[in-house]
Amino acid sequence: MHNGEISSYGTNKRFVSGFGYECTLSTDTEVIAYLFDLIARKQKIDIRMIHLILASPLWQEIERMPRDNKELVKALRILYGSALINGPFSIIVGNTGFMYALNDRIKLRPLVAARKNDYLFVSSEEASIRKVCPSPDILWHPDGGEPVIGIVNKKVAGKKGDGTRSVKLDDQPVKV
Amino acid sequence: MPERPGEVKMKKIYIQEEYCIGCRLCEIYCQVKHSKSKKIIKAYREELIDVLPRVLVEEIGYNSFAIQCRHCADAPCVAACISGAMQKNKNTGVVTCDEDKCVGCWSCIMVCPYGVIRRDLSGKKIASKCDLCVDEEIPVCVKNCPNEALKFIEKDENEKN
Amino acid sequence: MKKTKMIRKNNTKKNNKLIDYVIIGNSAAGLAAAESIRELDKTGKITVLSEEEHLNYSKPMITYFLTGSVDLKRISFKDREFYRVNNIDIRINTRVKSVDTDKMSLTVEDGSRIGFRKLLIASGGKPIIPRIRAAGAGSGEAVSFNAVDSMNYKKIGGISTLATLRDAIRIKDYLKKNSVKRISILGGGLIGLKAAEAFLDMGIDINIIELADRVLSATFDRQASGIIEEKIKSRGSKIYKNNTIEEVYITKGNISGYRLNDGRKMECRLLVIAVGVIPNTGFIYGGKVKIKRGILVDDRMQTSVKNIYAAGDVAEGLDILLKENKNIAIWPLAVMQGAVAGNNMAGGNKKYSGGFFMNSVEILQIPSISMGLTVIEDKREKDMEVLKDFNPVKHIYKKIVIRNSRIIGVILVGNIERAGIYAGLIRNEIDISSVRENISRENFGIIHLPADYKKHLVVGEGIEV
Amino acid sequence: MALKLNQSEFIIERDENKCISCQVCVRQCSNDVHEYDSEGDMIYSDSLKCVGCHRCESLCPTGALKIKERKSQFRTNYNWSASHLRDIYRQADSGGVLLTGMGCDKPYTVYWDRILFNASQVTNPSIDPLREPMEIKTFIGRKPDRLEFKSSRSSKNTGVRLKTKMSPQLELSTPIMFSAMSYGSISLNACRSLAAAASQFGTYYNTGEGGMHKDLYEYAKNTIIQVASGRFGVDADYLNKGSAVEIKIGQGAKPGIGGHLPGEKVTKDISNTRMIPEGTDALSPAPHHDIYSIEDLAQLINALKEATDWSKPVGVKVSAVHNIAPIASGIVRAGADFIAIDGLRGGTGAAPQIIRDNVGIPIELAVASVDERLREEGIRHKASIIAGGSIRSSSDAIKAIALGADAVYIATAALIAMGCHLCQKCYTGKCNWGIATQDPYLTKRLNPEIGTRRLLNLLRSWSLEIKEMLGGAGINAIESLKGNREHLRGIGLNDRELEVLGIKHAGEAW
Repeated sequence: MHNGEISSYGTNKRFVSGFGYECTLSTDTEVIAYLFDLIARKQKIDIRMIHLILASPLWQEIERMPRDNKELVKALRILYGSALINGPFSIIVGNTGFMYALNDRIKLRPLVAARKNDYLFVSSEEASIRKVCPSPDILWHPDGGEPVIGIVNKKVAGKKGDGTRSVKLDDQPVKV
Repeated sequence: MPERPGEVKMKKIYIQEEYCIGCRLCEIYCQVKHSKSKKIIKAYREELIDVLPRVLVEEIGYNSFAIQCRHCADAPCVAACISGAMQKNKNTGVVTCDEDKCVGCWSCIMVCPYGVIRRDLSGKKIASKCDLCVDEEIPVCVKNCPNEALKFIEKDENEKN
Repeated sequence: MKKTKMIRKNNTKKNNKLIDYVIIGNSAAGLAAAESIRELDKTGKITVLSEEEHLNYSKPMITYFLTGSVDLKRISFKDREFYRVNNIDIRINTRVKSVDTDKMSLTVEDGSRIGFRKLLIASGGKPIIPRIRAAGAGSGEAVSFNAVDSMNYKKIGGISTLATLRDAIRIKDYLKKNSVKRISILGGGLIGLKAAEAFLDMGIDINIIELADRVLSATFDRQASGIIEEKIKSRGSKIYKNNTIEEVYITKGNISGYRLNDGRKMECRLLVIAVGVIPNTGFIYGGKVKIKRGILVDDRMQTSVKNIYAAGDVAEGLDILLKENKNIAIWPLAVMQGAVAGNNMAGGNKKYSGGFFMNSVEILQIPSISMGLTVIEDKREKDMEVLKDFNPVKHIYKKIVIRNSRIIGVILVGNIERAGIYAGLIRNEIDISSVRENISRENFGIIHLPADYKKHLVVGEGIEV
Repeated sequence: MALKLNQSEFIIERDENKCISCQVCVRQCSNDVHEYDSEGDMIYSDSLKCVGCHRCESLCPTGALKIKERKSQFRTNYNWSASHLRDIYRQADSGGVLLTGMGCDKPYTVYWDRILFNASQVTNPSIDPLREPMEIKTFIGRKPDRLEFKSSRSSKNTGVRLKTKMSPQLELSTPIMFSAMSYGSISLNACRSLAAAASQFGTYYNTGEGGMHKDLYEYAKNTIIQVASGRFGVDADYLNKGSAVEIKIGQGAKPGIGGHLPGEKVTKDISNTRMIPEGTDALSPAPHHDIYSIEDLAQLINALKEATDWSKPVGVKVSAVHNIAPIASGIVRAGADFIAIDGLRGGTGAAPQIIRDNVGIPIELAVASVDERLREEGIRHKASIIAGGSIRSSSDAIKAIALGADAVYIATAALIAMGCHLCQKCYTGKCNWGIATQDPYLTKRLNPEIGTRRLLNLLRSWSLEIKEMLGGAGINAIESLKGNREHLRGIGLNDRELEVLGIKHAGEAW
C-alpha cells in the first residue's frame, strides 16, 4: 500500500531489473515491493536497517554521525544509492511475519502509528486509528525516514490460538 | 632607500610581474583618465594624446611590467623639490605634484630611483607623475589590467614576503 | 598677536629666556629641521632666524623670479600656514653677528642675545667676490677705490651677484631702468649658467667669462659642455673660455666696461659675479666648532660641539663617493641633512646616509643632469671605465663613469628621462657588471637593471636596500 | 611561389572612427595579423593569418574590432561543401595530414539537444533547492556486490557495524570532473587553474599524458593521474601521488590512434615532467604495446592496483566506438573501478581532422548502450561510468547522468571558461589566450588566480543548475537521477534512436 508518486522510479526500476525483477504492472508501487524483496530477502539486509537504504539520511546528518555509523550508512548509500526512493511516499509493507511502515526522508506525506497492548496500528491519518482503537497506549508520528516495524512473535502467537498475532515491539530500528 | 615603512597606512599599487602581458592598457587608461574629456576616443582624437601616462610599461621579450610612483614614505622627490610643489599628503600618504607651484626644474626626475616622473611639456612644463587616482574607487591602471597583474592593496611593506 | 601668546603659555616652567631650538637660516635645511623637530617634540620652542626680509624662498628659484615665471608669493616653498601649524617663531631681518659655543648663546646684529639649548647652523653659502682692479673709464676719472672686492662691490652700480632674492630684485629694477642688451657673467659654473638660463629666457644676450676651458667645468666634460656652448653661441651670445676679468672700468659710479686677461676690452652695463659660493661661517668664533671649507658634522649632523648641529650648504657631510666629508651645496641634501639634524636635536636617532653631488639645469630647452664624479679625465684610476653615447645632432649626450663595476658619475644632456634610476644605482652602490652593456642605452630602464635590484624596485622583494 | 588557393576564413572589420591606433591588437595577436604603420598612424590587418580567436576584439579598449567569418561562397554544391574544397587546397599545398584541435564540428545530430528533461507537476511536488537540502555528492569507484555486517557492542549504536571493506572511492562534491589535458598540450598556468579549482571545489582534475608537474603536487589529493601508452612521467612516486589512476586507452577526438606532442612544444620543464629528452616529439603509440587484449588490460589494472597498494580507484578511459557496450563490459570484468567514455565530439590538442570528424560515436548513445548492457549483465553497480566529450552545459550533464553515467568529464567547457574561443588551432601552439601553448609570452596571459576563479564559478553555476533541475523533477539526491530514463523524453528522434537511448518520445506518459 503506497500513497504518493516516486520520482526516482526510473532509477529504482533499473536497479531492481538489474537483479532480474520485471516491472510489468503499470504502477510505481510495484518497484517498492521488489526493492524490499531484493534488499531484505536476496541481499539479506536486516529489516531494521532497510530504512537506511530506502530513505537514506541526508549527507549533512551522515557527516555528524559517529565514525562507525557514518562508515555503515555511507557504504549503504554508495552501494544502494539507486535503491533510494525519492519523492513523497508513505508505505506499508507486510507479510505473515512482519509489518513495516516508512515515510520518505523529508516527510512529504503523513504517517501515524499507535500501539495498544500487542496491537500495532499504522495509518496516514490519526483519525482512522482512533476509529479502530479509541485510546491506544501510545501514538506517535514517525520522523521522515524513521520506520515503524512490527515483527510477529511466533511463540506468543501460538498460545492465543485465535488467529490474532501479537507483536513483539522491542525490535527497534537501527538508530544512527 | 626611500621605501622605509611609512608612518601613513595606505593602499598602494603592487604588481605581479609574471602576469603582466605588456598590452599597455594601463598606460592608455591612465592617459584617458588624465585627459580633459576623459573619453577614450575623444581624448585620443582631439587632444592628440600628448597627455602623458603616469604609469610606464617596460618590456623585453616576454618579460614586462608596469611601474609607477611608489609614494615613498621618505620621498626623495619631496626632499629635492625646490618649489614645494611635490608634497606627501600627511593623511592619505599620496605624493602629488602641485601643477601651479611646479617650475619644471626636473630635480624630482633627478632623484626618483624608479624613474617614474616624466616631463610634461604639453602645457607649462611641469613634472607629471602618478597621483593614485585619489578620486577613483581604484586606480584606473589597476581596474583596467586585463590579467589582474596590478593590485591595489595595503601591505605591511617591511614584512618580508 | 596670536603667535607669541601661544609660545609663552607652554614653557613657563623652563627658564623662558633659553629657547629649546634655535635655527640660523630660514631655507631648505633650516625649515626641514624645524619640521622634523616638531614631529618628535610637539611643545619645544623653535625659533628660526633669517637675515633676509622675505618669509622664505628657494634659492634655486631666484632665476625663475628673474624671468617672471615665479612671483614673490610663489617663490616661497613654505607658506605662512607652515609656521603657524608647526608653531615656529620666525624672525626675519635678524642677522647673527657671533655664536658663543661655551655660553650656548648667540648675539644678533642689533646687539640682543639669544640663549639656546640646541642650535642648528643652516646659514647656507655666500657668493665669492674675487678682487678685481678698478679704474676710471679711460678719461682719467678719479675712482674712489682701486679694486672691486667683497666689501665694496655693492656700491658700484651694475655689479651684482645672483645669490639672494634681493640681488634678483635689484637686477630686475636695474634692467627696468637701464636698457641693457648684453649682460656679462663672470663664471661659467652652475650659478653662472642658471643666470645665463634666466637672461637668455628674457631675450637678453650674455657674455660668459670662464676661467676653465669649458662651462660647467666642475661636472661636465668637454663634449657635454660643447653642446651647451653651441646652443648659447647659436643665440648670438659669447663665451670667453680660459679667461677672466683683469680690470673693471667705472664711470660715474657705474660699471661701463672691463678688460679681459687676454687684453680685449668689453663694453658692459651689467656684470653678474657668479664664480662660486663658500659656506657662510663668518659669524662662528672661538675655534671650538671644527670648520674645513664647511662645518664638519657626523652622521647625526652634530658639529664638534655637543648640541650644536649644522646642515645644508654650510655643512660638510659625508660624500659617499669620496668616502670623506665634503661640502656639497645642493638643495636635496640640504633638506635631507636638515631633517636628520632636526630629528636628532629632538631626541631621535635618524642617520644621514651621506650624499653626492647632483644638479639639474635646463639651458635653452636642453635639459641636463649631472651626478657624482663625472670629470675624471685627469685622475683616471685603473679600475675606472667610461661609457659614452653622443649624438650631437639631437643634442643628446650620455656619459656613465664606472669604478669597480659601480656607477660613480653620470652626465645626461638632452635626454634626462628616468635619470633618477642612475641616482638610485649610485646611492645604493649597485654592482652593474652583469648588465654593463645596457647601462648607457638611450631607452635605459629598470628592466635593464641587475635582477635583484630590479626585483626590489618592481615588486619590493629582491635585496634590502 | 605558387598561388595559395586558400582564402582567409575571417574578415577583420576595424571601425575607423573608433580605432585610436593604440596597438593593443598588434601586441596581442600571436599570428601577426595586425601591423602598425607609423607614418600614417594606422593599423593594417592581414586577414589571411586570422584564426578567429577574438583576442584582439576582446582587448581593444574602444571596441573597434569585429571578427566575422568571411564565407566567400563557392557555387552552391550540396555534394562538394566549402570545407571539402578548402581541405583539398590545404592538402594540395602541404601534402600532409591535416591537423586540427578541439572536438568534431560536423553537423551530426547533437542528441543532448533532442532530449527533454522532466519536471513534477501536482502528483509529486518539486523540491526547492534554496529551502531543502539537495544532495549531489557523487562517489566514483568499485562497489561490492553486497555488504556484510557484524554486531558491535559499542554503546553509540544498536549493535551493527560494517564488516565488508569498501574499495576506495573518489568523493566528488558535484558530479563534474575536469578530464585529461596534459601539461604540454596546455600551459602550466592552465593546469594550475584546473588543479586549484578542483581542490577548492572538492572534485578532481586529470593530469592527462603529461605527468604531474612538481608545482602541482600540492593539489595531488584532487588529481586523477593518467597512465597512457607513452607512460610519460609514470613512476611509483607519480602513481602514489594522485587520488586515482586512469589508464588511457582512447580519446574521443582520435579513437584508435596515439597522441603527438610536437618536439618544439617539449620545453625543459615539460621534458622533466614527462621524463623524456627535451625537444623530442612525444609520441604516445596506439595501442598500448602491452595491451593487445582484454586480459592484458586486466593485468595492467591489477599491476597498478598492486603498485598503489589497493589504496585508490584504478579506471580506464576509452573513446566511444561502435562496440563500446561489450568493450565496457569487458573493462568492468577486467577489474576497472570506473570507465571514462569519451564521445565523438571530445576535444583534443592535436589530431588528424579526418579522424576527429569521422571516427567514433556520440557520447549520448554510448552511455545509454553501455548502461543498458551492464545492467543486462547485472554488473552495472560494480563500476562507475564517467561521460565526456562533450558536455557543454549543466543540462547536458543532467541528461548524461539520467542516461546512466555516474558523473561527467568536462574539458572543452573548462577551456572556454578560461578564455578559449574554439579557434581549433591548439596544435600551432600560438594560443592567444595563453592556454594551449608553452610560449612564455602567451602563457602569462592566463593568470591562474583568474583561471581558478572562473573555473570555480563554472562548477558553482553548473552545480546550482543541476540542483534546480533535480528539484524541479522532485528529486533531492543525484543517486535517484542516475539511469532514471523515465525523466527523459526524446524530441525529433526516430524510434531506433529512442530505443538506443532507452527513452520514450516527448508526449508519451510512463
